Amino acid sequence: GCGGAAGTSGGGEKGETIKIGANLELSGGVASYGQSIKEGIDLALEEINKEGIDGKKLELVAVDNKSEAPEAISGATKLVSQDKVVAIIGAATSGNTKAQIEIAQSNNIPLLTPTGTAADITVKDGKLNDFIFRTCFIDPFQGTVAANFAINDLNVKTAAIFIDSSSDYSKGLAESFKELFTKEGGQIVSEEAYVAKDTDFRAQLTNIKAKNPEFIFIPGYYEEVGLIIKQARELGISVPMMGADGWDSPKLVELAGADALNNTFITNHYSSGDSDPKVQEFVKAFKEKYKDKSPDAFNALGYDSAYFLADAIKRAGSSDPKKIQKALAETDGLELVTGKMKLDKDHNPIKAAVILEYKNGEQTFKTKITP
Amino acid sequence: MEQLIQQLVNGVSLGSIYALIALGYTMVYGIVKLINFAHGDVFMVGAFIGFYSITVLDLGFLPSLLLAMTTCAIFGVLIERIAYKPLRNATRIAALITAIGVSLFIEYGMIYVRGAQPEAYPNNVVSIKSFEVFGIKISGQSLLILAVSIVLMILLQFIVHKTKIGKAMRAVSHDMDAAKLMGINVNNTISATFAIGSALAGAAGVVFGMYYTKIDPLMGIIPGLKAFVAAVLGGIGIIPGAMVGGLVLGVIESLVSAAGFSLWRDGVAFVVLILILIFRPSGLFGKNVKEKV
Amino acid sequence: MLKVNDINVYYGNIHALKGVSLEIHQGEIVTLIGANGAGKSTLLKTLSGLLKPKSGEILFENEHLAGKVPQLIVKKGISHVPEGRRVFANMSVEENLELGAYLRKDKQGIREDFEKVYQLFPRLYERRKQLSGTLSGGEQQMLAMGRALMARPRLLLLDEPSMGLAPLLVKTIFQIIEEINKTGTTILLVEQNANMALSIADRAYVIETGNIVASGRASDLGQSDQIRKAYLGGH
Amino acid sequence: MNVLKQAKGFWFTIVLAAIFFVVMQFLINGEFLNPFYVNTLYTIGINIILAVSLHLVIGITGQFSIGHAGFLAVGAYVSAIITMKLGLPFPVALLAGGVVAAIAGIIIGIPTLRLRGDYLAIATLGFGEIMRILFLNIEYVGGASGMTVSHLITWPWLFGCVLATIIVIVNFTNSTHGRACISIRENEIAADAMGINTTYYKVMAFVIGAFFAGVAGGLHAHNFYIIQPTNFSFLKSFDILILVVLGGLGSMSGSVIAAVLLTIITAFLANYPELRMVIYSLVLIVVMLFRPQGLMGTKEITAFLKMSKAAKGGAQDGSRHTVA
Amino acid sequence: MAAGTPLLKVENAGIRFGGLKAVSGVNLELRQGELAGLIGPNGAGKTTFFNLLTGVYVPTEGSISLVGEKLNGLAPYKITKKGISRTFQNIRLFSDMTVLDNVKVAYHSLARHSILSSIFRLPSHFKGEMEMEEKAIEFLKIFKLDHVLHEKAKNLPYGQQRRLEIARALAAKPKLLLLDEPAAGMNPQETEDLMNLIALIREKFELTILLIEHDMNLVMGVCERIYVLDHGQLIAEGTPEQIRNNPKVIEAYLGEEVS
Ligand SMILES: Nc1ncnc2c1ncn2[C@@H]1O[C@H](COP(=O)(O)OP(=O)(O)OP(=O)(O)O)[C@@H](O)[C@H]1O
Ligand SMILES: Nc1ncnc2c1ncn2[C@@H]1O[C@H](COP(=O)(O)OP(=O)(O)OP(=O)(O)O)[C@@H](O)[C@H]1O
Ligand SMILES: [Mg+2]
Ligand SMILES: [Mg+2]
Repeated sequence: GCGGAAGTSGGGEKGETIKIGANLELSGGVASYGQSIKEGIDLALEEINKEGIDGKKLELVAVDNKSEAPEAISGATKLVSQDKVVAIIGAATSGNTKAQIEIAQSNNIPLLTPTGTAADITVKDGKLNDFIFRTCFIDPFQGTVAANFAINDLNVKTAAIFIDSSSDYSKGLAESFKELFTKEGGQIVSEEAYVAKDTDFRAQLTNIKAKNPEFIFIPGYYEEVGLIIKQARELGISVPMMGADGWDSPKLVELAGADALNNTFITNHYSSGDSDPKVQEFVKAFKEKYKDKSPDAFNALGYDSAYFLADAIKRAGSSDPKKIQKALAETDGLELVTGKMKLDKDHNPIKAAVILEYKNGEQTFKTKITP
Repeated sequence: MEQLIQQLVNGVSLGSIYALIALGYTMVYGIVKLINFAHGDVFMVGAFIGFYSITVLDLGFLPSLLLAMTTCAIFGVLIERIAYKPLRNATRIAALITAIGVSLFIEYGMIYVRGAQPEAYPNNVVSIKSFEVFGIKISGQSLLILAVSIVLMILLQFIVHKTKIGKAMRAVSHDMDAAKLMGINVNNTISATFAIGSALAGAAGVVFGMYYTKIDPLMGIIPGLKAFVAAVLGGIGIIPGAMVGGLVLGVIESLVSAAGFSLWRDGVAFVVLILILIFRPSGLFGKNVKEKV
Repeated sequence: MLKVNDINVYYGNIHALKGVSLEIHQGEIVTLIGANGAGKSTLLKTLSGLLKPKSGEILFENEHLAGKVPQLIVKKGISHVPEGRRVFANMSVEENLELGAYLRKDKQGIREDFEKVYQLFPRLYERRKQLSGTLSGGEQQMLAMGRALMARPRLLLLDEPSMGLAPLLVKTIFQIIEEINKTGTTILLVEQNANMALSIADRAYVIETGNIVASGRASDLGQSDQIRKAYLGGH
Repeated sequence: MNVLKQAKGFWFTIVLAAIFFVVMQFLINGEFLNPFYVNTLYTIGINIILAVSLHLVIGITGQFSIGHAGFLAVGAYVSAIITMKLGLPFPVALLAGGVVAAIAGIIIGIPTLRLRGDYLAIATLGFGEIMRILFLNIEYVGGASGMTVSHLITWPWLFGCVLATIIVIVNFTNSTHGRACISIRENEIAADAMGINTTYYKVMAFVIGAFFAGVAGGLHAHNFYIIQPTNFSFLKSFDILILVVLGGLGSMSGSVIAAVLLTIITAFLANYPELRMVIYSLVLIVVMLFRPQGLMGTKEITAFLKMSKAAKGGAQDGSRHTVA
Repeated sequence: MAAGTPLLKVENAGIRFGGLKAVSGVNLELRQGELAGLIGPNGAGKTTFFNLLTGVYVPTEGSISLVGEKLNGLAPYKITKKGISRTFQNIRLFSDMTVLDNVKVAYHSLARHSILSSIFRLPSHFKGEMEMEEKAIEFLKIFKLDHVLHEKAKNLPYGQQRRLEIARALAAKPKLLLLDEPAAGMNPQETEDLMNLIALIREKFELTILLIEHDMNLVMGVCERIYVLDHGQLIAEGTPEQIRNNPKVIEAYLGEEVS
């Protein structure tokens, strides 16, 4: 045989390293997300490896999935069967994460997605995928928080929703927002959609404007949202707009412009302006390593995923994937940049959310909501 | 009604961006008969050069534009010399594959060098006021883009049809050996074609950056494809055709989005494209010249 | 005027010209006859720079031309009317002629030559706005010759100019060739129509599978039984 | 006689294929191949089917189609619906994927195949995109987030499909019908003048190609756990086109070889995540610069076998010898 | 065929390209077994006339019928099946196919085995293919091309390419064969061989032939009847002798004296 069917658990030849895999979108359509996550992971591992875990260093084996499910599968099988990693971090999108679930499950290798928010990643048809974990919120939570905020704090009655329909994340948030918002007596007057990588949103925005909503919910990623906000303001739409953690990036301010961003809000795991020392340390370290670049949500979640995993390996006291899986599931009260982490029975993190408002290009803290 | 007109205005401004990219595309395409898939990526490179010259070199709009155009012209010529020239006598489809390779190389070379994250053009480089006519918002920038594309179209049309180098280009496009026998330097002519086409792509990149703000290493793929579609829709190699093709494409997309079918947008655009080609197999402006038997 | 010394030309492994030598003097019409595939067109293409000889030399007015690019050779005064016309199909007759004068800068002279060409070929004048791709075979041949003349060549290389032409036109073309020659242009004529070619030429070369097998005064070759049998038909 | 020789070669190939099949089956069952290799093997198989089916359209019939991913998508979704939603067996799904893709081939082929060259290319590209957008908008198949599909692919099914594709296309090509297609590629006007119904054969080649692309779609869906519209964009069509051209236009063995090599290269490049696309693109450029005619040119691998035989003094049958 | 019905009957046929009347008002009848020539100055519309007969262009006026059957508007391949085949002024062989395959393509319309039988290699496939191959080889023998059966068409010398094109056209079993300048680019010796070949095949296959040619030796030597086109119109028809002395033809086409 060509494979070589050596040891079952990680370790590699040297014995003092533990191999973990990263299966990320490093090229293809959403390369920027995958690369951001990897930056976060790299930084975290650098810090962790200063001391190591019980003297062992974590070694990252990264594969690129080209933002495609088939490649994600090929990458996952490679990580599992060739590189013998003890766990995999990835992928950035829900779809590419789902593609790997079978492989992780059948090989008993924990799979930890930093940003795969779709609800059915960890639980499918009421059955728990016991080796699958995530660091991010699940979709419904942020949508609910946003709807509450719109009705109670902004006192709006009518809203428009503008969805990235190529994204599970966006659709999931919109769904839960809509549900709560209408339940509470609000009215959705307009629903428009776009697809990732679009650059011109004027047609849809013109439609939205014609319906005169008091509020627009835009659960999308900063790359498009920045342009949407800019173009909306250009078309004379001045109502408040709101989104979620997908907005969180210093790039958003550059794309939309600080003026246009006034009167917009996001829900997020944390605020990079948070005085919490954990957060400040992270921001400082990140800027040091990456040429003064401010971290975005993908960087933070990638960073946290690595710590999440490292913590579990440490508690497991072993590099046996099954033990790591158990430790991951038992995570409770772990302090991370994106909040205090506790996993519920469905392997979804229970974290507090904050609401931030953009004022002259700065995120300012509004409220904190604990689930 | 007012909304419909607003949507048409939106469509025209989107279309003029497509047209701007398609002009350079169709020129190279018409003359070298190469589907230069890297055109979209030269466009991307132009956008980045513009960006860096504005932010890092602190240049104004015009100098940045010129710098981007010159660099792209040189870049285009280099690409041609290295990757396409050796394939002049090979099948067109072989050159197409190389073009795809070059396109991937530029995209991922760029990502390797600077990462895949987007960059945002500064907002304050040129400020042109938007204005309102009968309740219709018209952005000054989009008007400018439309004007620029029309001027460039006329200029290109003039170059290709009336000037000596243009005639040489057309001669080369039809029969390279015969062109050589006229004393035409084929290599230089093709280089000139690539230089002009790529300079236009570079200009389009800067303008795109100004207008849409966001640029990233993969930004050329979709506009590149749209420009290809616009060029074919108008009739391959026909310069006014590319312009009209781009505008038609933009207007269709806007209207489809406006009708609430934004997700079907590209689908509808392609359906219209196929229908047009069925009734006009050589594009809107192409003469359906039957091969003389 | 032109001296070719022992040139060898290959297409890949195919040895198309095997040590060909010939000479053309100022003011002559020299014809080159030979069967299909003998290498006639190859020789012309080598002279005009479309092909590069592997060895041997080409001297045009004592300048070395072997391996030079066509552009330079055209500038030196050699024009080549290629086999199969090769007109620029999607350009008008007029534009084709303009391209013939591509390297020239003298506007006045160019205008005069336009007149001359239209005089030689009135049909082209009638069709000057038509796309040349839709011209008939004969019209295209006229255009190809007219186009070459626009460069004011001193040596004109003609590759089968009578191919596919009506008898009347063949005669006309040959008359035109003689006329062109009288105005001082030296001509190297490749022809299948060997009878006609020999009748207007001063000297002739016979080429067979890449070798020159005979040469001499055109009238003498026309008398040779061997040549008659091989190239001039049994009549 | 040529025809008889063909028949002999045919059976010889079948026997070789059977041996290969048994050996691989043994390696997989015995777990001598780790899952990564098995997965790569399956991907190779799927790519071979795609490349060979497009080869029939572009390489043999000369129709420049770059919408092959559209048929792949149709096959993938239809087969996934059959197994996942209707609960029917996998073979039925494969067949249905192929059949529906073939029908799509007829529908798109009849109007567009009148177009020539790049106009045809852009129309087929448009078709591929339309298919993708269609699936993107159908919530029944999951819209953008796609559809999760069970992993039902097995070596025998994969191998069977690859073999069937190759045999059908080789047999088609080496018959009067294949010659009709080639004559269209060579000179459509002359083919027409020789009594070939060019439209019929263009559509026929297109439909057969679509059928097998659809089958490949079925295998694809049941190998990769999830299908999403983004997997079937025009870039995927380009990937398939690259296989065909890199192998050598008109050479089926070339398509197969290119599919094998390029899949292996891609899998291998996973070790260099940051540079893989850069290296991949350089490979493309360099191969095309040094072998513009593709790896095999227009020749089949059998021509090389024959040539080596000829060198040993056997019958000469190659196509290389020029009469002076 | 009923006596008296002409094989080919062209009534008032014509076509215009934009403003240009390339062919107009042509009336022409060919009897079974006739060998006729079509001559005329360059650009007279001869090739265009062939294109009308073979369906490459659809006539904008008039009608064309073969054995009483109207051909107007039929697709070229259908016209070929009805019995007209042709060669081209600029050779159009299937250049990357072998000599044998070139001829086999022309036999295609006679094939009776279906695509399915070929795919599944049913006996009918082998039978059909064998038959085709035998016929094609036999055929190529007549044209003395059997020694280059497996040569690619593009590698043949020019003269053989011309012959192959004629062979291919004949293999489609035409009633009427159209030859467009078959002797173009041949030297006098080769032209003479071609003349003999044309005469031979007409006998052997009981063909009707219409040929375009500028070589008057050939035309006057083999044709029984000659039609003259000028500016798209028939200006004369008759025996070689009549044509040779027709002042209109001399003026438009032949020039003063002809050997
Ligand atoms: N591009 C080419 N590639 C390979 N071989 C070629 C090429 N062009 C010509 N040849 C070969 O070179 C030889 C000479 O060809 P050339 O065209 O010079 O003949 P010719 O005398 O002009 O014939 P013709 O009367 O047919 O024009 C022939 O054997 C021909 O097959
Ligand atoms: N597709 C076309 N579009 C426009 N004009 C055409 C077209 N085809 C032919 N013509 C014109 O019709 C006239 C007749 O052309 P045709 O090719 O039939 O001439 P011909 O008699 O065969 O001449 P030759 O002997 O030179 O081959 C020419 O003037 C030509 O320019
Ligand atoms: Mg020649
Ligand atoms: Mg003709």
